[in-house]
Amino acid sequence: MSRKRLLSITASLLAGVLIAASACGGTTRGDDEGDGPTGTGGTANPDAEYRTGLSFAMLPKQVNNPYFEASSTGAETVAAELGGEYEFTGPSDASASSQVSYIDTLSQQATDVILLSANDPNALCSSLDQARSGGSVVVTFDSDVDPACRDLFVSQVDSAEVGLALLEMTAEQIDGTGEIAVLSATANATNQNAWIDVMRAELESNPSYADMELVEVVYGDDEDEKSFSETQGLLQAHPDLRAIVSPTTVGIAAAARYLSGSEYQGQVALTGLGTPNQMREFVKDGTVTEFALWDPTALGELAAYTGAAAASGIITGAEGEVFTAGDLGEYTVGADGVVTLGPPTRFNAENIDDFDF
Amino acid sequence: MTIPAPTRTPTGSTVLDLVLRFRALGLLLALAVLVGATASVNARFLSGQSVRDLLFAAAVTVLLACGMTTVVLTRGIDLSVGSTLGLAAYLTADAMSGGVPVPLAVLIGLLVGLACGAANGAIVHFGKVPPLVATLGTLYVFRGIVYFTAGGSRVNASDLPGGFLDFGNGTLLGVPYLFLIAAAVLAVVALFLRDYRSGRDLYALGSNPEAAALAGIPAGRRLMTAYALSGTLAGLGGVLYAARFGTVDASAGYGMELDIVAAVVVGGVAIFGGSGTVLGAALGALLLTVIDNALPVLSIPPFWQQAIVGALILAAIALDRLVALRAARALRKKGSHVG
Amino acid sequence: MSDRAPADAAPLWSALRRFASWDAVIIAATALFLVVAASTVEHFGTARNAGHIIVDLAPVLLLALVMTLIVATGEIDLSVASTVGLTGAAMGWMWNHGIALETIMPLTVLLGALLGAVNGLFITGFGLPSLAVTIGTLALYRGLAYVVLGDTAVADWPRDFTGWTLGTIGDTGVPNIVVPLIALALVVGLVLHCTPIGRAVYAAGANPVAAAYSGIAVGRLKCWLYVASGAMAGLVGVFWTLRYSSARADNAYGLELTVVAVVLLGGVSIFGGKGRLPGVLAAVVLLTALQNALRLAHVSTETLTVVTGALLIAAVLAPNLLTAAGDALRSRRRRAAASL
Amino acid sequence: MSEAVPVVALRDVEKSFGAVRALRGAGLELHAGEAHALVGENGAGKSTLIKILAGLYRPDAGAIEIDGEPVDLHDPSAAIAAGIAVIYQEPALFGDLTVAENLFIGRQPRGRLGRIDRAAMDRDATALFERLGVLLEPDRPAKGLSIADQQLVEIAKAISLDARVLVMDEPTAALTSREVERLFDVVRALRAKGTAILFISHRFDEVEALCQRVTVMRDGAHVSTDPMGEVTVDELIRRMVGRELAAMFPRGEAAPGEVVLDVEGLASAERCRDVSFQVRAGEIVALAGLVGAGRSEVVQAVFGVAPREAGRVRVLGRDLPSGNPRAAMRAGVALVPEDRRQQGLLLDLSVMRNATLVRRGRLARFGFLTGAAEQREAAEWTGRLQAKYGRLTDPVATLSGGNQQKIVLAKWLATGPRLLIVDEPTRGIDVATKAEVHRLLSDLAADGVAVLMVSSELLEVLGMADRTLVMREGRLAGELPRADATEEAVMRLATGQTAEAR
Repeated sequence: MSRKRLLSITASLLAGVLIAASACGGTTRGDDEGDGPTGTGGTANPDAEYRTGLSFAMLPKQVNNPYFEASSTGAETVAAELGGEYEFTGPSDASASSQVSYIDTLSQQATDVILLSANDPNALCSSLDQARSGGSVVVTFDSDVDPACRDLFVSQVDSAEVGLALLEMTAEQIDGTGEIAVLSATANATNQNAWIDVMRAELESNPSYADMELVEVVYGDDEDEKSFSETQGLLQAHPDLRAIVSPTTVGIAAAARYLSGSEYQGQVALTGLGTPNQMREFVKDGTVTEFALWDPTALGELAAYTGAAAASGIITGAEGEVFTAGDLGEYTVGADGVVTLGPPTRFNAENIDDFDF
Repeated sequence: MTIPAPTRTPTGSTVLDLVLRFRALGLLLALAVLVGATASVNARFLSGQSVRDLLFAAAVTVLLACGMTTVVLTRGIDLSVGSTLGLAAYLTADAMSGGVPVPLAVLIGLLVGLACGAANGAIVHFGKVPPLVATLGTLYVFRGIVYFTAGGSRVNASDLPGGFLDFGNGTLLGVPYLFLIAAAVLAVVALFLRDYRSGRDLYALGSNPEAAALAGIPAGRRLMTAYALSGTLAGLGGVLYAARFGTVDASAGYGMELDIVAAVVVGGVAIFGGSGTVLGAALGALLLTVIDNALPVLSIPPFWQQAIVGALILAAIALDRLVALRAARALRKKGSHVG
Repeated sequence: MSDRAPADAAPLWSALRRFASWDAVIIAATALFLVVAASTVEHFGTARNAGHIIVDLAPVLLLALVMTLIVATGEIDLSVASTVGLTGAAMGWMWNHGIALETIMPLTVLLGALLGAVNGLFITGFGLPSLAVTIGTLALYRGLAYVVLGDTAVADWPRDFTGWTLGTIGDTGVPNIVVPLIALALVVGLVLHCTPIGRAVYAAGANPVAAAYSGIAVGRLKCWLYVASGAMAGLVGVFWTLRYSSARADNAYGLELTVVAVVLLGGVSIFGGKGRLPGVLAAVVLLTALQNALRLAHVSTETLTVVTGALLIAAVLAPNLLTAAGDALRSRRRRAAASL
Repeated sequence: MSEAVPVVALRDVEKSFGAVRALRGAGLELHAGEAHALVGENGAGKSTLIKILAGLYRPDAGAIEIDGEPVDLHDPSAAIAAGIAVIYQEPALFGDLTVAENLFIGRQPRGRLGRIDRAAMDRDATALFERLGVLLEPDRPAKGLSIADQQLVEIAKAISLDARVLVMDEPTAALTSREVERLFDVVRALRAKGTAILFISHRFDEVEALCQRVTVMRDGAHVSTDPMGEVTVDELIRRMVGRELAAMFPRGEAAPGEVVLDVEGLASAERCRDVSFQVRAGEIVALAGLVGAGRSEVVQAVFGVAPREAGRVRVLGRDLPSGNPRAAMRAGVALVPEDRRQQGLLLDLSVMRNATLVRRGRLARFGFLTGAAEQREAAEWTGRLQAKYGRLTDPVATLSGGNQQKIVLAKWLATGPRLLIVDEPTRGIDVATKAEVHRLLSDLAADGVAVLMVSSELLEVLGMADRTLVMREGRLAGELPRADATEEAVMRLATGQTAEAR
């Protein structure tokens, strides 16, 4: 009886709202082309020295992740070198809302340089704006936010370059023919999607890849177990699969572990981005021929230098500015305030023992 | 006065049997339909490798579902299993990578699980804290401890003894060792719950706690047993997790508790205690695992997986309710009666 | 037979317990914590930080308002965070389909109410345990959120709206969100403590059978509470989406545990019939401020996890231990008195 | 025989619950091979005494001796170990377990490897049931058994313990006379083998048929112990009540007015069928019958807390909808339910909240309740009923049974009912309050309120009712006007036996 009433109330409310809205019009998508704060403004003084005593904070996607631990080591070294303070802090779950609280805290503490790997390109913007208006320099690394919300982005590699390198390695391993699939992290991870887009475009346009087909993209959410079972699913769904490309360290390790214990070992090629320490075993047992990665420690170092440079007024984030990042050498700021670390390193049976990270 | 010889009408036992069998049958049917449908889309779903994968994946869930069942039977719930598994997995793997011999490291995992379970039991029984609250609290606490000990480090497969990993990925006549272990545990727990006095006491406690007190059933000891068993099995699950995946970090088993509760509920164990079997719970776990594995094969977006699990839980409890009402009506209609 | 036993052994004890009700304890603890933290933790006591704390606690506080009523009737709603996720996702979907935001917001709240009604129907209509039902809808609603939005995010929300969620009232530095928070807390507080509905809520929780014998339609009451819970989750869905200007399927993931934790920490009995809103409000402030202070003091996240869990257990354990100690004391005195 | 050391003795036992003193110097001696009756009004402390024997409660003072040695029965398993088996008034079975398992829980026969031998268990159960002359399948679940069957399972369970002391707390309240007969045969056999029996019953014919010795309790204290043959039933009743019967049942002549309640062809949930009767203004009508005969189901269906499957209920000429207590309340019906703790009160909430619960809507101003209005109302009605409590804000659980019952009455009388239904109005309350409640019901009837009373206490039925309706197995078995209502007549209708069968 009451349920019937509930239903009718609900229905009439719904109808009312709909009518009202269609009659009056309102704020719809595209009404508001936001123009947020852009750039730090001011002019760069390329000859300035790095300021000492800067406070650095690195905020990873989540703590308890070896990849970010490695980046942190790099950034910490730089901070010490420049005589600054350093903190590594962040949530234990990889969610944007938890990161917001940490950004608020850092801006509260008036941290000079915030090094951030973002869980969401947009959700952090308002907090970042607040931090920047409070005088903090925000440098994103590994995973970017909307360019309007940060000063600079330190990209591990050029998106196009990674995508191309991934395809090249894959093609080499399967002689340029057959079905391939991608095991990614989360579907809205900015960097992953950029690489996948490059791969798609290249597969369409480059005649040497004409016989390769990207049949599916699955997401392991950067969780070990999920990546593992997604690999399983891929192999079952696509019996003719020749190769799996996993441009994420968690994914490639899980996939390698699955392949090495299955009948597909050696039948299905696996490549992507992984750390030498995690992949060493699988390269040695023949599951994996070759994979690539940049050095996360160097990435952390470069991010710290970039942040310090911006905080010291050496750069402002405008295209074409040049600064020196210690032993890493000289870097140039690209379009949209992007600084790129360099081409990825490829690891295979011959060189893998030379690396330890 | 002459008493007529008792004539046995078939109702009593057969009604009960039918209900129970119907429940298990329903699950088996759902499993069969799902496997059939998936296999018809892609025959490889029934290939040796695929079935092996399924059994690998089901092993840990089945183990934890066994423990959860014993707790749920007593009107309890153990939300801390995921965290316990994570703690045990990490400490075991860490011990091995530090050179502790495998048997000792496995023992460490089991003992960690036992300790976690005993802590839950003590808070529930001696502290009189409702199980939901107590184990929700320890879910946080145990996970926090894993974070503390693990920090950002991770134990990689290459740090673990090869024999341990081979065991984790090995099979006997095509059946994974891990699944054999889970099946053995399932058999032992099923036997314990069905054929041993203390096992039956768990049903009694969940069915009517006041009557259990009158009958002199040692509630404290039994509750401790149930929670300790759940903890120990979560610990064992942690060891198997480490063996299977090789890579263990602080997030191992994160969020797993809901899957296990779902498996148990779908398997027909009443959330308010007193009825259900581990076999049902294991079938529930198997069903959920099969769904997990079938979705990619059926090319259903993985996003549907969680929604399907949710719908399944609702369907299962609604169905149980319906069956229980029917059975109650059937039972009430027949009395005993004195001739 | 005299109807009251001769002056019981511990009048002092009972007086103490009257004053030391759990919500008084938690309010005092919260006040004490705020004072201590403000004087010892750098940056904690600033107006800006207070603003951060308030904006941070808003979702938990809103959800806890209705959760308090639901737990007071002896039920639970574990699906609230998933409802926030699903309503947020639906909001993103509608936005993508060109519907006006002014229409979307009420529709989103309405959708939340509908989702709550589904819970209510399963629980009161079919007589199923709320724990099991809402674990089911927890998975179902989160799953549907992923179905609606996949792994994509809808982020192009108009700045007028997103700005409001973080803005302040004029130059006062008081966040805008304070106004609806206080208004809603007042409404719920009044309903719970000063209306016949509130009395019915406690009665339904304290003893549903006796409540039904007193002419209270327990099922209908609970059903409406779930509708209210869903609508509130819809409202939080709107707030969350605009605040982070991001509608995503994983919005508010796992938040239900925090909400349940603050309600229990605030002194509401998980068995129903007991607990007051001020205690819950204090618990929300305590937990959020504690997290904030620990972050400011550079204490690791791990500590936070452990502290949350331990507080939750302690909130229930401590009164139990006190009661047990009191009973032991009383019966020892009585035995001693009897043996004289 | 009584010179021998008693198997069990309770000496000067005291026990309080919060403010309530349930036992104040109770004593009892049970001897081997002797059946000992314990009689007393509801609320005299018999059940508390039994729970102490069962190890459920620990006495605040006094001693428990077994074979002359003091013992501490700290929990039920200690009592079971000491050889004490108890049949409780209210059966407490495990609904999910089979009947046989209910009998043997914790001591199931075991086979190889300590596994439970189900075949042996079912065999033993069947043998037990045969001894009791009952047809119950051992392997059916206990869920869904009738109250009588549940009670039989409890009896079988206690007997199977082969205890030295068998305590029976009103075991026959739900049983037919034939079942009672069988039970007594078995108990006599046990007694002959040397078991000490403690038997509690409201039926003096049963007490006389079974027991050799009788102890009277009143208000938590021991009154007297005598060999059965040496006291008359009238004397026992006088000692139980402790005052003149006339003072207990102050019922004058009734002058029935218009029909207030008119029930036709009522049926509800398979527990009562085809029940039709009327209650007029100013009269007290009693519903009598065995426990489980469907009396409570009838009044619950009338009030609407249980849905009715058929039939019509009219109050003052207006039809009441099914399953809607609010409509019944609006029509002027009030129900003081059978189980005070489960159905009548919110034990953890205050006296005030309980007393004003049903009037909360009326007391609100502009939808808001100020404490003052509730306080005034609660103080007024609890005052009228002379309920004793510390503060209005004390939890109602701290009150004695009698005062709790007054709070329930106050809560309903405040609504100014035209029809007052009272279900077991004096269960578990002391004698003085009992008399007060009886006077109150009389006064209400004199004021023109129609009263429908369900009671298991025959004395109360006979003393209070203008008419008595007797129920058996869900149906009305007959109606007795005040003049014809005797103990025998009521029991005959209730058990469905001819006079000579007893």
